[in-house]
Amino acid sequence: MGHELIGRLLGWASVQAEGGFWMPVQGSTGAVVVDRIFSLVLWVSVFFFVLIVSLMVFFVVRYRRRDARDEATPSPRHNTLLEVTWTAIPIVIVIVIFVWGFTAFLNLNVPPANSYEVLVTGQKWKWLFTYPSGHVDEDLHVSVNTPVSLVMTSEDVIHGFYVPAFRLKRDVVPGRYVKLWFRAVKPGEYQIYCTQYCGTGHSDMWAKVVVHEPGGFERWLEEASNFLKTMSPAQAGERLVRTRGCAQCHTVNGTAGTGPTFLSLFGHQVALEGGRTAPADEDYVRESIMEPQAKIVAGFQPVMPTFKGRLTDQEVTAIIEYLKTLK
Amino acid sequence: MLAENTREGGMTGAHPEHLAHHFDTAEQQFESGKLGMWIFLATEILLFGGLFCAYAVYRSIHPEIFVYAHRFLDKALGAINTAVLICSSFTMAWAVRCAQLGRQRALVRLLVATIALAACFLGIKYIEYQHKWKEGLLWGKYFRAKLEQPAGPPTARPTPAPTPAFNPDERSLIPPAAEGPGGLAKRGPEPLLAASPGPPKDVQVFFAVYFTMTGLHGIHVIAGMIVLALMLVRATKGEFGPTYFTPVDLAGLYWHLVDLIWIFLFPLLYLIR
Amino acid sequence: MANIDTTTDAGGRGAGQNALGGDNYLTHGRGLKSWLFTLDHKRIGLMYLVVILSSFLLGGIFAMLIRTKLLSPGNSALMDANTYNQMFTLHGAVMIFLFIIPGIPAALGNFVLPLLLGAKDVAFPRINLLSFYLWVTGALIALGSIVTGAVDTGWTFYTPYSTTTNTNVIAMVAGVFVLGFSSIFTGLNFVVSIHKLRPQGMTWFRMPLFLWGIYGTAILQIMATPVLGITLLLLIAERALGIGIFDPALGGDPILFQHFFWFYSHPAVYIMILPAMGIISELVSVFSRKHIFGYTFIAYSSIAIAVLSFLVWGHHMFVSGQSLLAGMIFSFLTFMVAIPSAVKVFNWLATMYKGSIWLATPMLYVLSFLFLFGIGGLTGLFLGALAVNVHLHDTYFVVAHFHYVMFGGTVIAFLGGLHYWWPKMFGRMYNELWGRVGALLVFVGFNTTFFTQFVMGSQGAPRRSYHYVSQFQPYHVLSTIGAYTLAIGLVIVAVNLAHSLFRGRPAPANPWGGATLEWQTSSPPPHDNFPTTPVAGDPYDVEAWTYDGRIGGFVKKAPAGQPAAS
Amino acid sequence: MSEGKHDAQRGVAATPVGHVVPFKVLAAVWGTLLAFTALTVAVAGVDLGRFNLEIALAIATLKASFVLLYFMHMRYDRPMNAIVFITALLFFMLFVSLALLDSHAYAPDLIPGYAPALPQ
Ligand code: HEA
Ligand code: HEA
Ligand code: HEC
Ligand code: CUA
Ligand SMILES: [Cu+2]
Repeated sequence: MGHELIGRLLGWASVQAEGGFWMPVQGSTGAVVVDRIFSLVLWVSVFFFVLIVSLMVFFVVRYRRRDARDEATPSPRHNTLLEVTWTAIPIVIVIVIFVWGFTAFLNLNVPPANSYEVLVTGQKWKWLFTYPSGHVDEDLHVSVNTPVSLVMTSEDVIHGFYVPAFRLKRDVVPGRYVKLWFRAVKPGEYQIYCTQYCGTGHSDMWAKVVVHEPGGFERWLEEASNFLKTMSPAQAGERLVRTRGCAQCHTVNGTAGTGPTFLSLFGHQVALEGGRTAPADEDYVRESIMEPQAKIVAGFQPVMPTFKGRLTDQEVTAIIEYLKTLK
Repeated sequence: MLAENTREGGMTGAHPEHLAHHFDTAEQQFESGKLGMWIFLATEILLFGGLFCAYAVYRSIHPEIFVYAHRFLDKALGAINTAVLICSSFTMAWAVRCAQLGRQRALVRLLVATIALAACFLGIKYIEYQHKWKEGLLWGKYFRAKLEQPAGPPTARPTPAPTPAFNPDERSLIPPAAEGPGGLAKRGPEPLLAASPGPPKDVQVFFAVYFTMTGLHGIHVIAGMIVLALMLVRATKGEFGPTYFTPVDLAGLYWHLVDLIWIFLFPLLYLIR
Repeated sequence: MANIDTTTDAGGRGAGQNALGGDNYLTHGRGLKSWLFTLDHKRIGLMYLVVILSSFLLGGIFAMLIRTKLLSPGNSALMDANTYNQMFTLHGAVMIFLFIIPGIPAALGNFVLPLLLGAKDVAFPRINLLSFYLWVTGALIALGSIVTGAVDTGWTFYTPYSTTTNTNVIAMVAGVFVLGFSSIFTGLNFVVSIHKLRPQGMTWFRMPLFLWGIYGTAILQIMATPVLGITLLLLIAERALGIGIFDPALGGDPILFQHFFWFYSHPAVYIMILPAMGIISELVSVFSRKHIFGYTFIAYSSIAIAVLSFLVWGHHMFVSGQSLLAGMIFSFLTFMVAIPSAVKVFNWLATMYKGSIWLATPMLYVLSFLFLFGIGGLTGLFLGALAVNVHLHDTYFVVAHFHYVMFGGTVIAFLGGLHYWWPKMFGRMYNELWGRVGALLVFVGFNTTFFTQFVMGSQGAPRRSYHYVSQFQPYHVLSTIGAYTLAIGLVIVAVNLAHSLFRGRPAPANPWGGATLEWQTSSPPPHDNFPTTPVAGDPYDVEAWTYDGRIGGFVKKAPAGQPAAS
Repeated sequence: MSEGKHDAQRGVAATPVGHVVPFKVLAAVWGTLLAFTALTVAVAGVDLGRFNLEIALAIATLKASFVLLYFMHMRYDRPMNAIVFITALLFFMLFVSLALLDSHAYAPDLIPGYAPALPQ
């Protein structure tokens, strides 16, 4: 029992797949490599730490001053050979750690040529994953044992994409594409965090990596891409609002963001810039999405981008259906 | 044993009046002052160093912006200003010499000359700034210039243009949904200097760098003028002489540094090709 | 227990050159004005001590609030997410900029540096006072942000978040800018003092190692702080004027901001640790009654740390989008900068070998330091290894690492130094028993608080998180219990020290047997520090002093040189 | 930095300190600096291929050294002052070169013309 605890403490467990005292589950090929280096450093550290502390305790016990007048036993004030030795040995050790850490890091950064590419977008405070088919999702779905490379960028401030089980982390910087890859080894769900502090919702910026069995991913993608057909229009609309960035500016809880709230918008009169009003019917909403600058809501900046060519007719209809449900 | 200690005299002996109680000799005090000042100058170098670093980074990544934008600066005024500062440095060095030699009247006059030249520098700088202001050649957010070719309002964030200035496919607020990322990860480096006609993008970066560098330098000129004015007041009271001129000397060092920085700013900002 | 009992009144009042009743720097002038306008380094040091410990208390209160919130993973009635974000930002900023960076140099350094030099004052007393008031101004401006919209950027102020958040970043940043100048002037003053005020017997390699530590620190303060200054100015310009140098939306580069920031802030962590290492070097020799082992190596390693620390800032940016090449260079250099620290640790150990080890409170802090800094430093190796850093960056592992080095290293050494020089500063001995109890509680509480965070961090708990997955709750609860223990320990320390001011036994001139010059003047020292110019000998010739039971302190052995300190 | 008032009885003071630079030297330096300024403006007009920046910087450095050595007395001063100054330059160069190296390496990943209309 005690034996096992010590083992876990020292990180033997950390190279096991279920996750140990130190490290979580190993979900990717990279995790195995990282954990090995971690264990090496852990061992080096434990060795030196134990050495130092036991010497310290030994000296304290052995050379404890018993009387105020006690003197030290004469011993040399320096010893160049000794000092050079204990400078040189750590140098060698740290160079080994460095080389190993660096080569592993290189591998973590250079994706294999045949990897499956997903675009990751960070925004306050959610992750969006765009698949090559054009489908946008809030979770990252991948296939087991397939190299996946992520091309990441941010809409606003810096975020940090982190999957502990994959030992994978990278800051997502606005104005820049950042690349990263991994190969998941075990089907299952894994937590994604945001690690670069980004404001109020930073600690809620969670998502999941869903690693599918072989074949499962393709089925999922097929089905998910067809959500317009499989979901009710209102549900699909809700999903579009979440995933296509509308929620970045529009809330559904009545508070105004960059744009007006969607709550009880549909069917009401909207006060426009310049004193006019307009009824919020199907045509108005459609126009607001396709030609946002045509009618500007009073009190707001004309900053909404057009979605012409980026939302299909069907999608807009779904959004409208969704807006109707927000009373 | 006591004799070993050179500071012993200072501890007991009578102190000359302008020698602080914790120094032993005027030499020691003078050298401490100088060393202190040089260390301060070192911090100034690193303070400006940050800006020079920003300059170097943006210039080497976006040479086209710098080549394009520097033409809006007035080379002649810049050159005149360089000459003005060099002259003020000369009068300052001369003033220190006069202080060392105890030439009171010359010292006062030279300090006045230095301050006058500094004012002249600021005057010219003001004219330059005013031009930029009128033409909207300002930094980041306030950049409003009309460049030769209507490249669209340059990235104006405060009042976004009616039609978004950016091409939605190139840079959108939502992921480009219709198409996948299309091999972005394997994309090779693009040529930095796009040979597209017309003004390059992000011209305001140059003006951000220009205004921060010259602005910080300008603040230093003003600070220098204040210091020199203090020296002038003390000089008119006849406080300085061969045995006590450290303040003038130190003020001089500071003033020369201000000149030194301008010597680099001038070619870096005005003389780009 | 060793029978060197300083807790009893061994020598009676006034014994062994206690100057409490007579003329000393505390009584030299009276009234508030004599303090506020003083040019005396000792008084300035004391004023610093008061404001710096107050900042520590303030930062500690923020920390306790953080820890209390973290007891539960979800929303908390104590504070909402925004308040939490402001809380850790203020905690970090107060602890770093107000407390720990000025900490040892400005408070203890100011007090003892001229004494160690046998000088009357620092080179520029007025600049010293100026630097104190700059600190006060900067602190007021920075703390002013609490009422005008407390900052929520984290102490690192990363752009573009810091340029777009709606809290009062300008106030905090302007305050830190002013504090930076305070730090620069302190460093400038100390460098000049060390260069120009050394007594003749004191060559560079006969300088007490604390001075080497301070000197290395001063180099960092002088060369790195201005870069922070310009960074903060640009940040202010960014927010106030929209300059756009760091804002990607205006063509700027947010990664460049990180380079700017860490070019200062990495050396800053050595600004914190170098003086602490200096203190440890002093204490370990005195309380082992042995000459320090390998003086030259320790001295050079301070300078090596100072210089190398400029070359490793990029290790905070391994996953921030820095290039691979830069990552490689910075990782390599990071490992190199660990070497001088290792050298020091081994030399301190060797100093204890065959010594006569006195387990007085300061020595307990030394042992504590070796233990905690060992862990803190060694975990730095995990972070420096590129592939492992990817996993650990911005998790609680990093939080634990830097608390182990900053609290376990610097604060512990600060407390050790404070106890060590306390008798010299105030002429009173604190209660030894309570001193030890405090040290022990701090040690236990600290480890409970932060060791759990290593585990949590390597399990993948991200830092700066208001919400966390409930899997981590046990760790957080344990950590919070530790934090309360730690707080109790620190309160005991503070009460014990405060109590000694009124009830403490009068301190002898040299209660510990130190051989450096400050022990050769009365406790507390007179206004001019030394009645006669002291002679600078070997600062670690502790064997030349012997305990005198009559005065409860140490006196110079008669034949060794001078007659017993008069 | 220096304490106290000027002392009327100079006799008490120690020997004068510091080095007095001859006027001729000062004037010569002044002339040289002006000449170099003219030169650098003139050279900027000529296309020297990719060496324009280098040449402009070389001239500026030369000018700066004159100011340092003579106007700022570095030539006659304690070497320590020069060491301080040079150290500062070295750290500055280190900062610039590592920042440059890194920003160059990641420059290809930048998204050209990125300019979102961020919410204010
Ligand atoms: C007092 C402050 C202090 C000190 C001294 C150190 C010391 C070290 N630090 Fe730490 N560090 C911080 C304060 C400090 N650090 C802070 C505040 C942060 C985070 C800031 C933030 O993000 O908010 C940080 C973050 C940080 C990171 C970035 C983590 C991340 O965000 O991803 C890294 C990475 O390399 C690192 C490494 C090191 C190393 C290698 C040392 C070395 O110098 C340690 C050297 C010491 C030893 C090695 C131990 C003693 C020696 C032995 C016991 C002998 C055996 C030795 C060997 C075999 C080598 N630190
Ligand atoms: C010197 C630096 C320092 C010190 C000492 C501390 C001390 C403590 N810190 Fe902190 N901490 C930081 C610097 C420091 N910290 C920094 C830089 C961050 C990062 C911020 C960021 O992310 O931006 C951080 C972040 C941080 C976090 C992470 C928050 C998050 O990421 O979400 C936590 C959480 O537990 C924490 C806890 C604590 C605790 C419990 C203490 C305790 O040790 C505190 C105990 C102290 C007291 C209780 C005060 C008692 C004082 C007195 C009684 C008077 C003193 C007088 C005498 C002793 C004589 N700190
Ligand atoms: C950059 C922010 C932004 C994004 C992204 C955005 N909008 Fe808007 N939207 C606005 C603003 C600002 C207004 C108000 C000004 C106007 O009418 O143009 C607005 C107005 C509207 C209106 C009219 C609302 C009313 O109260 O009359 C509708 C409907 C609308 N948006 C739908 C959408 C949908 C659907 C999406 C996503 C597919 C979307 N918006 C994405 C900013 C945005
Ligand atoms: Cu997104 Cu933190
Ligand atoms: Cu660091």
